[in-house]
Amino acid sequence: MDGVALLTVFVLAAFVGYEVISKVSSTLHTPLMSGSNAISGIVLVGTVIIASVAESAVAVTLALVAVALASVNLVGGFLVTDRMLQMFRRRS
Amino acid sequence: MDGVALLTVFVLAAFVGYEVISKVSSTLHTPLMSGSNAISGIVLVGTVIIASVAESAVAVTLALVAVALASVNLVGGFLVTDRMLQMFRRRS
Amino acid sequence: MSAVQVVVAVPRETREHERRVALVPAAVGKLTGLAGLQVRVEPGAGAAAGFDDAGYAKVGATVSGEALDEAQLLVGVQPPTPEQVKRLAEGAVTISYLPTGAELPLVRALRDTGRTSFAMELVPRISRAQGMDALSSQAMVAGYRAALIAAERLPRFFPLLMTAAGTVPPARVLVLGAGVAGLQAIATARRLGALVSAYDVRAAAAEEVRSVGADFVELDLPPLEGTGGYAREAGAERAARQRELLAPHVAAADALITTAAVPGRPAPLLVTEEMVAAMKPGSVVIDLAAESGGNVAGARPGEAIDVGGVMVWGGRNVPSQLPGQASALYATNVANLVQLLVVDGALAPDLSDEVLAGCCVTHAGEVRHAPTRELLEKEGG
Amino acid sequence: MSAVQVVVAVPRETREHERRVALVPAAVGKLTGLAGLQVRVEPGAGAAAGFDDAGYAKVGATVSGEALDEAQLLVGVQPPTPEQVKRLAEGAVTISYLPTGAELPLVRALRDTGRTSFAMELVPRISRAQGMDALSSQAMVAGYRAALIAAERLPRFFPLLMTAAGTVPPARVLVLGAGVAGLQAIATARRLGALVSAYDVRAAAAEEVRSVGADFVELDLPPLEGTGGYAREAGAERAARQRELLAPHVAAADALITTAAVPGRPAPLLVTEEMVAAMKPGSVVIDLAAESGGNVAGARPGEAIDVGGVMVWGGRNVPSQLPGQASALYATNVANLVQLLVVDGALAPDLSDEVLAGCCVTHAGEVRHAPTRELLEKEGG
Amino acid sequence: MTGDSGTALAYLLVAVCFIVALKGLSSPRTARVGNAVGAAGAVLAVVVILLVERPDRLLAVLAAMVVGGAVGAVAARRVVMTAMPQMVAVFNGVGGAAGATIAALEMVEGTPDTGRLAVAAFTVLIGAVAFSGSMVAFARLQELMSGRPLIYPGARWVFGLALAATVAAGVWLPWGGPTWLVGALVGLSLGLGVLFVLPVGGADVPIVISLLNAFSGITVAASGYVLENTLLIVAGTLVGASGTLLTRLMAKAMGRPVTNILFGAFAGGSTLGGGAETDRPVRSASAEDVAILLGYARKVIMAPGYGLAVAQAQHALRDLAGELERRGIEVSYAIHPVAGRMPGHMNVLLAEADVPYDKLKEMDSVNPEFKTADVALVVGANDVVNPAARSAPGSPIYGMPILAADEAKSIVFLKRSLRPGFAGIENELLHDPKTTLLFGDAKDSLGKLVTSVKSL
Amino acid sequence: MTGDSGTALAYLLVAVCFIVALKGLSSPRTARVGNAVGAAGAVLAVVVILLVERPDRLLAVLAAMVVGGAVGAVAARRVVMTAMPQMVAVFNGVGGAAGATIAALEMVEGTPDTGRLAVAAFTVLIGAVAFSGSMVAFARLQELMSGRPLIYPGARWVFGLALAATVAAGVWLPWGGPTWLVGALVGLSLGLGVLFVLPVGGADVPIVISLLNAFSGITVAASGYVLENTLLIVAGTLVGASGTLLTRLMAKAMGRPVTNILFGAFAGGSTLGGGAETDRPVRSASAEDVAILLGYARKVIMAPGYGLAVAQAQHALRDLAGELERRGIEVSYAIHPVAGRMPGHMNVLLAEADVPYDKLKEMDSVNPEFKTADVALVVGANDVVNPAARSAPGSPIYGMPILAADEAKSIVFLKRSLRPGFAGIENELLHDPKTTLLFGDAKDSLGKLVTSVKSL
Ligand SMILES: NC(=O)c1ccc[n+]([C@@H]2O[C@H](COP(=O)([O-])OP(=O)(O)OC[C@H]3O[C@@H](n4cnc5c(N)ncnc54)[C@H](OP(=O)(O)O)[C@@H]3O)[C@@H](O)[C@H]2O)c1
Ligand SMILES: NC(=O)c1ccc[n+]([C@@H]2O[C@H](COP(=O)([O-])OP(=O)(O)OC[C@H]3O[C@@H](n4cnc5c(N)ncnc54)[C@H](OP(=O)(O)O)[C@@H]3O)[C@@H](O)[C@H]2O)c1
Ligand SMILES: NC(=O)c1ccc[n+]([C@@H]2O[C@H](COP(=O)([O-])OP(=O)(O)OC[C@H]3O[C@@H](n4cnc5c(N)ncnc54)[C@H](O)[C@@H]3O)[C@@H](O)[C@H]2O)c1
Ligand SMILES: NC(=O)c1ccc[n+]([C@@H]2O[C@H](COP(=O)([O-])OP(=O)(O)OC[C@H]3O[C@@H](n4cnc5c(N)ncnc54)[C@H](O)[C@@H]3O)[C@@H](O)[C@H]2O)c1
Repeated sequence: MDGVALLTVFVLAAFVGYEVISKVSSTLHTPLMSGSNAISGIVLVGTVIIASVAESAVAVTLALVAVALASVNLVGGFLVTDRMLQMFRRRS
Repeated sequence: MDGVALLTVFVLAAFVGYEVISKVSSTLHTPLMSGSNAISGIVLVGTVIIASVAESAVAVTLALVAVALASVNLVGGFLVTDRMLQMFRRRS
Repeated sequence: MSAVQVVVAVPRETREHERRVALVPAAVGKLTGLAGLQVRVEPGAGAAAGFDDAGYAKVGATVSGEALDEAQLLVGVQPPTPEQVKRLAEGAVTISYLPTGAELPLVRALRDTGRTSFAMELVPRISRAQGMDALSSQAMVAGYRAALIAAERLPRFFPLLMTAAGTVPPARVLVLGAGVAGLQAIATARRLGALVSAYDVRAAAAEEVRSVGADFVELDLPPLEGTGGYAREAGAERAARQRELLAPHVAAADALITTAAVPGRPAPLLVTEEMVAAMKPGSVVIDLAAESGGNVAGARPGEAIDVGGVMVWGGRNVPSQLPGQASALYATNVANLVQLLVVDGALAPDLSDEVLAGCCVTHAGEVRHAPTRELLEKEGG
Repeated sequence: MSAVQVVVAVPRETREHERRVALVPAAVGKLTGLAGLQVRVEPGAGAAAGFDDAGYAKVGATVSGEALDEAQLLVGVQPPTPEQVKRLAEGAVTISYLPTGAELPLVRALRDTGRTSFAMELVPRISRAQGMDALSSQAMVAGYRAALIAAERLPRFFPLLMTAAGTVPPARVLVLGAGVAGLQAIATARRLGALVSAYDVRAAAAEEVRSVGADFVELDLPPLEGTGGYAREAGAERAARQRELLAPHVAAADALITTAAVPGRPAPLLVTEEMVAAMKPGSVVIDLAAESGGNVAGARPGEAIDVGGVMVWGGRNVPSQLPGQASALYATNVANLVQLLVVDGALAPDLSDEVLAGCCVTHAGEVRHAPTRELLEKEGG
Repeated sequence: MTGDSGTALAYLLVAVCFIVALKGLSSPRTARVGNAVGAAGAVLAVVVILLVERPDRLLAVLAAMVVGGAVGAVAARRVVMTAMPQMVAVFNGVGGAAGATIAALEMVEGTPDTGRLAVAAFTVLIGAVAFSGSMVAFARLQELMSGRPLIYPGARWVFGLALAATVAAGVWLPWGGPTWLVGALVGLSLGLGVLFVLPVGGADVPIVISLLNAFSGITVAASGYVLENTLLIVAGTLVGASGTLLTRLMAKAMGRPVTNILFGAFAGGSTLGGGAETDRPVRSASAEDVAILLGYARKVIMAPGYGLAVAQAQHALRDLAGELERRGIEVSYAIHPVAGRMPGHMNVLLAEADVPYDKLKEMDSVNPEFKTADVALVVGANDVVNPAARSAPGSPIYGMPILAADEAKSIVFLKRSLRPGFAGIENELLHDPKTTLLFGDAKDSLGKLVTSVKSL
Repeated sequence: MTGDSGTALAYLLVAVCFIVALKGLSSPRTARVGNAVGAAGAVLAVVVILLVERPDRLLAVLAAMVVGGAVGAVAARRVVMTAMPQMVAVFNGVGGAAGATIAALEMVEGTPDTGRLAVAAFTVLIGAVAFSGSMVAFARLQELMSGRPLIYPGARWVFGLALAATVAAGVWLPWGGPTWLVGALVGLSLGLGVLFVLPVGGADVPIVISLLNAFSGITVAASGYVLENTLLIVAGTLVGASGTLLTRLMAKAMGRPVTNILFGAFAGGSTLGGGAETDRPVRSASAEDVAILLGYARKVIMAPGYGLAVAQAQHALRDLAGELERRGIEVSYAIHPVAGRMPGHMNVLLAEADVPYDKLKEMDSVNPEFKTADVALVVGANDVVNPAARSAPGSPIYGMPILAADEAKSIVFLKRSLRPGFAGIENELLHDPKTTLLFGDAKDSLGKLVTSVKSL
């Protein structure tokens, strides 16, 4: 993929992110922050790739640590967001 | 650019289009239709490219017709939209 | 003023308790200006309503003791006397209230002298005739007064008030008969903060009652729809059943206002003496129908009597309690009717017009109003 | 009933025009229940207010002609007579209205017999004492009545009504003095649909007037703030200027309601005879301050007089017009005060309490209320 | 020809302009600016393509552009307001044609791979349908052709066959189909577009235009794929996505599913005979539409009637008036003397809602004002604005003076149905072309209007 | 390693899931479902990377994932509600660290070109800042460290120097800097993060976390660029864009510009000494916040006072109650006997607004109800809910019975300022941790609340 294509993806994704979030009530700020934080846990995919291609032992170790860290972020992020959102459950 | 990248661009652009238009009042439907129609006049860029690379005389002629048609769309579209929108002008 | 101008005469009302006048200066001005009529007013005609002779003179009326003599059009509130009728010009027209059942001698006189007479209470209740509808305009006055008198006479607050010295509960007001007067009474009582409920026999009444914000008392009785938007008289059995069903509502009320009527019939008896007796001491009953027989047993027109601690106030010419504004409203009704009668400056009633046909009692030596004609025939002419 | 129970006596009010009673059965129940007192009521004490003796008996009061004899606590509406005071027990306490300026002999009697007396009108106007604030509760009654009487006496509609028979313009109501009674009068007149404006000298009044939806008449005069939330008396010059500035507002009003007062002083004269004369014939003036000197020149308490076509109605014991509910409110005020006096079933007024200190007139042979003491001293004890 | 990265960046900027333009168009407040941004983007694109890319045959291209642009500009300036929809259809059609031409030429002259050929075939198909469909839509709106849906026996078979043939040609082409097939594909697709639009009912044509608009957007995106041009992809996709959504929104506003509108006529000709629905047409609208009408007015006169009382909507009406006044709009209440069911009924209600007396206008004083009012908002009233009082001798209201609501620039009725009022007679004003109906209980409708006006 | 197009499509699907998740999170109604969709996307991504891509060292990777996942899950389950913000900070920090690690390893071991190296350096910088900054934020929220901004003489010089050094390292690296520079860059960046967060005031830390969240999003996007992985680019950009906007929104909700929050402390230590503002802290909120509080309550008790009358907001109050009731919420009005300025003041007002009498509750009957109320909405009242009446002998209201609004689960005051009421005494309840203030004229505030509740 050439640079401009990646930039295009970047710009469009930025628009989507902006559009989707604008006009959110401030009471949802915390769950939203936590939810978007969980999404950034997808860096896990990158860490796995790196762990797979790493050469030196140090690099492998570091990469595996990164895998673990990203997993913390991904799993913990979604779970903690879900817990926060239970507060907003609507009675029937 | 590979296919998936183009697809990604496509998906993201679709999201942006959808997000931006959702919840529009029906009184704006006509100007919105006309405005988005004007945007599709950008096909002009494509017609110019084709006109530039066309080989046979028929192809060149057709391409030039396409250039003219696309120009009609682009110029007319934006102008007609603007006229419609004058109805919504806010007095000061 | 040319010689051919139609002369309109406004008498000073002579009936007891009548404080209104048929034309107020503003209406006089409208007639002389728009319809080009000449207006003559008896001295002191507007005095009781707060309009002095000078005011009439200022808008171009002639104030004169001979106002009625040879006038082509007499406009009054109450029906004229046969003597007054005689003073009018040949073929003259009269406009006034004209309760024909109670005024048969007058009707005879009108017929026999060839007068054309219109009864304000017979103006059809259709939308286009509303400007001439004195029943509505005067019922509005009566309904407002009824609620106000109830509030003033009741030794309690109307509104709910929660205070440091305790909570004052709102008064409960029950209105029976939700026609024009009843609705106005409801609205006025509601404004003062009372808890108002109402009952009426017409099918449309429930929605109308709710449209002024009160509760409708559902009695589970079939509606009694008459003609022309009016109610029909109830049979004895249904009337008794209605009273029975209303009894607990009456007993719970602090103030009761009744306005029920059926045109051409005595007012229905809605509340018996026992029902009044079952009300709390200190309660107030306002019977606007007292003059026409009374909705409440024992109510006497123009009097406030005590029935076991309950005050029963009988209405008598209630609109005369706001004589100025009631006259102004009535005068507008009359003026609108006059404008319908006058074509190109001349009196030319078009009796094929639904409105005029409806309210014409006598014309050209005939009684045009069928029920009156029948009454007269029954009495032998 | 043990021997040590405090005996509370409720006399039958004997002053003319007084229809209230100091304790209604509900309040008796509250005192006997909560504070464990014994209540004795004179026969017929509540009759004028609609409470019969049986009702008192039912909540445990003793109805007896000797109710006052040896009672430790007398609660009345109007001040007791010196004779009544003598019948009470040694060191007894009295609670009632006690306009000390007008009742110096009584104050002397109370002082000299060692009674402790509390004046309801001296209860401080602070938030925590509102439950005992009879001035407020009775002013609310008076304000409501004032508006209602104005509406009932005015020969016009209060509300605006646009009808087929013409438009009835709304009545203009002007309220002078926007204390408790004035605000209630404003609110009531507004409910009926009148166009209401009001004036008062206190700085907070403008906001308060607007808070009940009326217009405030800005006169561009400095506010007159007294102590305790009350107004101060105006100097002669300012008073005259105020009258001058108010004149056009008064002249434009269909109904004028005045409630201005300054504690311990005669009511300020706000409206002169000329100002009344400049009002339209048929207008109505309600002077709630008529008893204490009158805000309106010529107003006579308890009478409705005609001043050049304007009806001037002077209030006299207006709360007695709704005797039942006025009594209930007053009784709650009294009961709340009694609860403050009774500690562990015994009468033990804590005169260091701001509220009791404020309204105590005599105690232990002394006059505690400074202005009264000064008055007495001026008169030579 | 894939421009260098400067050009690509410029194109990205153009795409961003288009996004901003669409964003702007979604609210009346920002619509004009948005459109201007879009136009600026278009100008930038043209500048880049002409000056930076410097195509061959520059002069010819320039000439074609000038001619086309001039035609577009003149048409856009000249067209009367009421002909806007058909103008949009034409513009849309020519855009689709341009896209189809690109793809056709690329197929014939270019050397694309199978995938790209497939996309090109798709582009031709959809672009040609957009073109011919738009032209039919134009002809019908312009009344060059009957507005009635054209249905003939076996219509659905014909359409089905045409569709099958077109798709077959489209599929065969990339997998080795002969070059003449391109011409066949173009012809078939054009026919398909005609067959597609002919059976649609006249009133539904605007929805079809919106759908064809989405089609031409997709054409552009697809031709962008063929040319590997991201700008075309992004712009086309934007138009395609928003056009699709818009089509759905418009169908929803008419209360019908899209498929019913498009293919209803194929389903046995049932919409053919039924003329009943256009017998006494009324125009109903959503609260949002009415809110825009009100929110962008200068002067609004409210005409309340008995329905206001029935709905007890007096508070809601005052709220709406307050909201409009906050926007600087002049609001007053026209009180007909017999509105409601008792004298002064409206006064009682509006006083309760604390409407200041000076906002209430008597009939005689307000009637001359209607002429200058942008909107007459008739809230639960009927008889008191019924022009039959002026024009229908013999009707029970003939001769009664009425509120001149019909003289306002537009009239909005809030009522629950087309049922008449007290007098029991039909109200012509409901069928006036200037009239819009917002059906529902007055209180609910007013509540919605307040919300919608607030969010303008 | 660039997966085949099946993988790429799967990644695209994951990206769509994330967009849907963010969309859902923007409204309380859809937030939980949205989060679940996001989680599903994440699971799909993991499945694809493990099963389809089959990386080398699968077991080790799996083990690392299980350990990390378990730690995350346990932490997420265990954390108490009030510690959520610091938990988010930690998660955010480790995410940033992971991204920085990827880039660092790619720089050391990969063979990227200059451009990619530059991006990788940027990734390391920003990821490391996100990590160390988040850790400091965590420490402060967890009270492992003082909540006060840490300011020392010359702080801005130190920060400026560190920033310059870091940037220099970042710039040198791609243009031929030695490998050890990578380590230096990591170290410098970590230090920079610490220096960045230390001077921020305790109450502002959540905003910094949000900003660091945006940073880690950008880290992910940049590492996606380094790895040429669109999923990472899209997901990271989404987070970066929404995080940036969120930071601005949060700062706006606090009424302060972002720069002031971040760098206020550098500007001369002015926020250091000023303890006045935390002297009597109150919590104010926007109408949207209060609307959510109300809209998701089961039972709301309104306590109106004199301010309602001053604002003439009775109609607006009734509107709000109606809106809440439409949502099935139980609403009643607690009428204190001395609320307002005349006996029955509230009755007069609420009757005018047509509030049914049976919704008005006397103090004695409503006081036991407050315990079970989710929200006590105090509208322009003050003295009548002032607990000083119970607890402050000598105050002019001591002994007066008051509305037990303080017993409700939360209390909302609508008033214009912190000024006291008639009695002129301070109201402790305004400073209660359960209390939220919505400043402004009661009528305006209620109008906003109606709109906001409607749009929930
Ligand atoms: N003022 C008086 O003293 C008086 C007395 C008696 C009779 N009248 C007569 O009453 C009529 C008054 O005219 P008008 O225009 O006020 O009333 P109208 O002609 O009776 O029309 C009222 C309209 O309101 C609509 N409506 C009813 N409930 C509604 C609701 N909940 N929400 C929305 N709309 C509702 C009805 O249409 P939908 O059913 O389609 O909703 C109806 O068309 C005149 O004919 C007059 O002569 C007046
Ligand atoms: N009921 C009676 O008969 C009577 C008579 C006289 C005195 N009082 C006394 O009045 C008090 C009544 O208590 P309360 O709680 O009702 O009133 P309060 O204690 O006087 O408090 C009213 C509050 O409303 C706020 N406010 C004023 N205008 C506002 C507006 N436009 N929008 C929003 N808020 C506004 C004020 O705060 P901001 O300025 O910050 O906005 C003030 O704190 C008691 O102390 C009582 O004793 C009562
Ligand atoms: N179209 C118009 O322009 C117009 C104008 C005014 C009134 N009206 C209609 O005319 C009708 C009569 O109004 P009105 O006030 O003159 O009526 P009215 O004075 O004849 O009677 C008063 C009310 O008493 C009711 N009533 C009769 N018998 C009753 C009984 N046994 N129990 C309870 N209630 C009983 C009637 O239904 C009526 O509502 C109403 O329907 C009103 O809407 C129409
Ligand atoms: N805190 C409480 O609990 C409480 C309770 C009730 C009343 N109050 C306050 O007590 C105060 C007095 O109320 P009130 O009704 O008993 O007063 P009041 O009866 O003594 O006087 C009535 C009104 O007349 C006004 N007035 C006096 N001189 C005037 C003049 N020359 N012109 C015009 N107006 C004049 C006064 O300002 C007052 O508002 C008010 O401020 C009220 O808010 C407080």
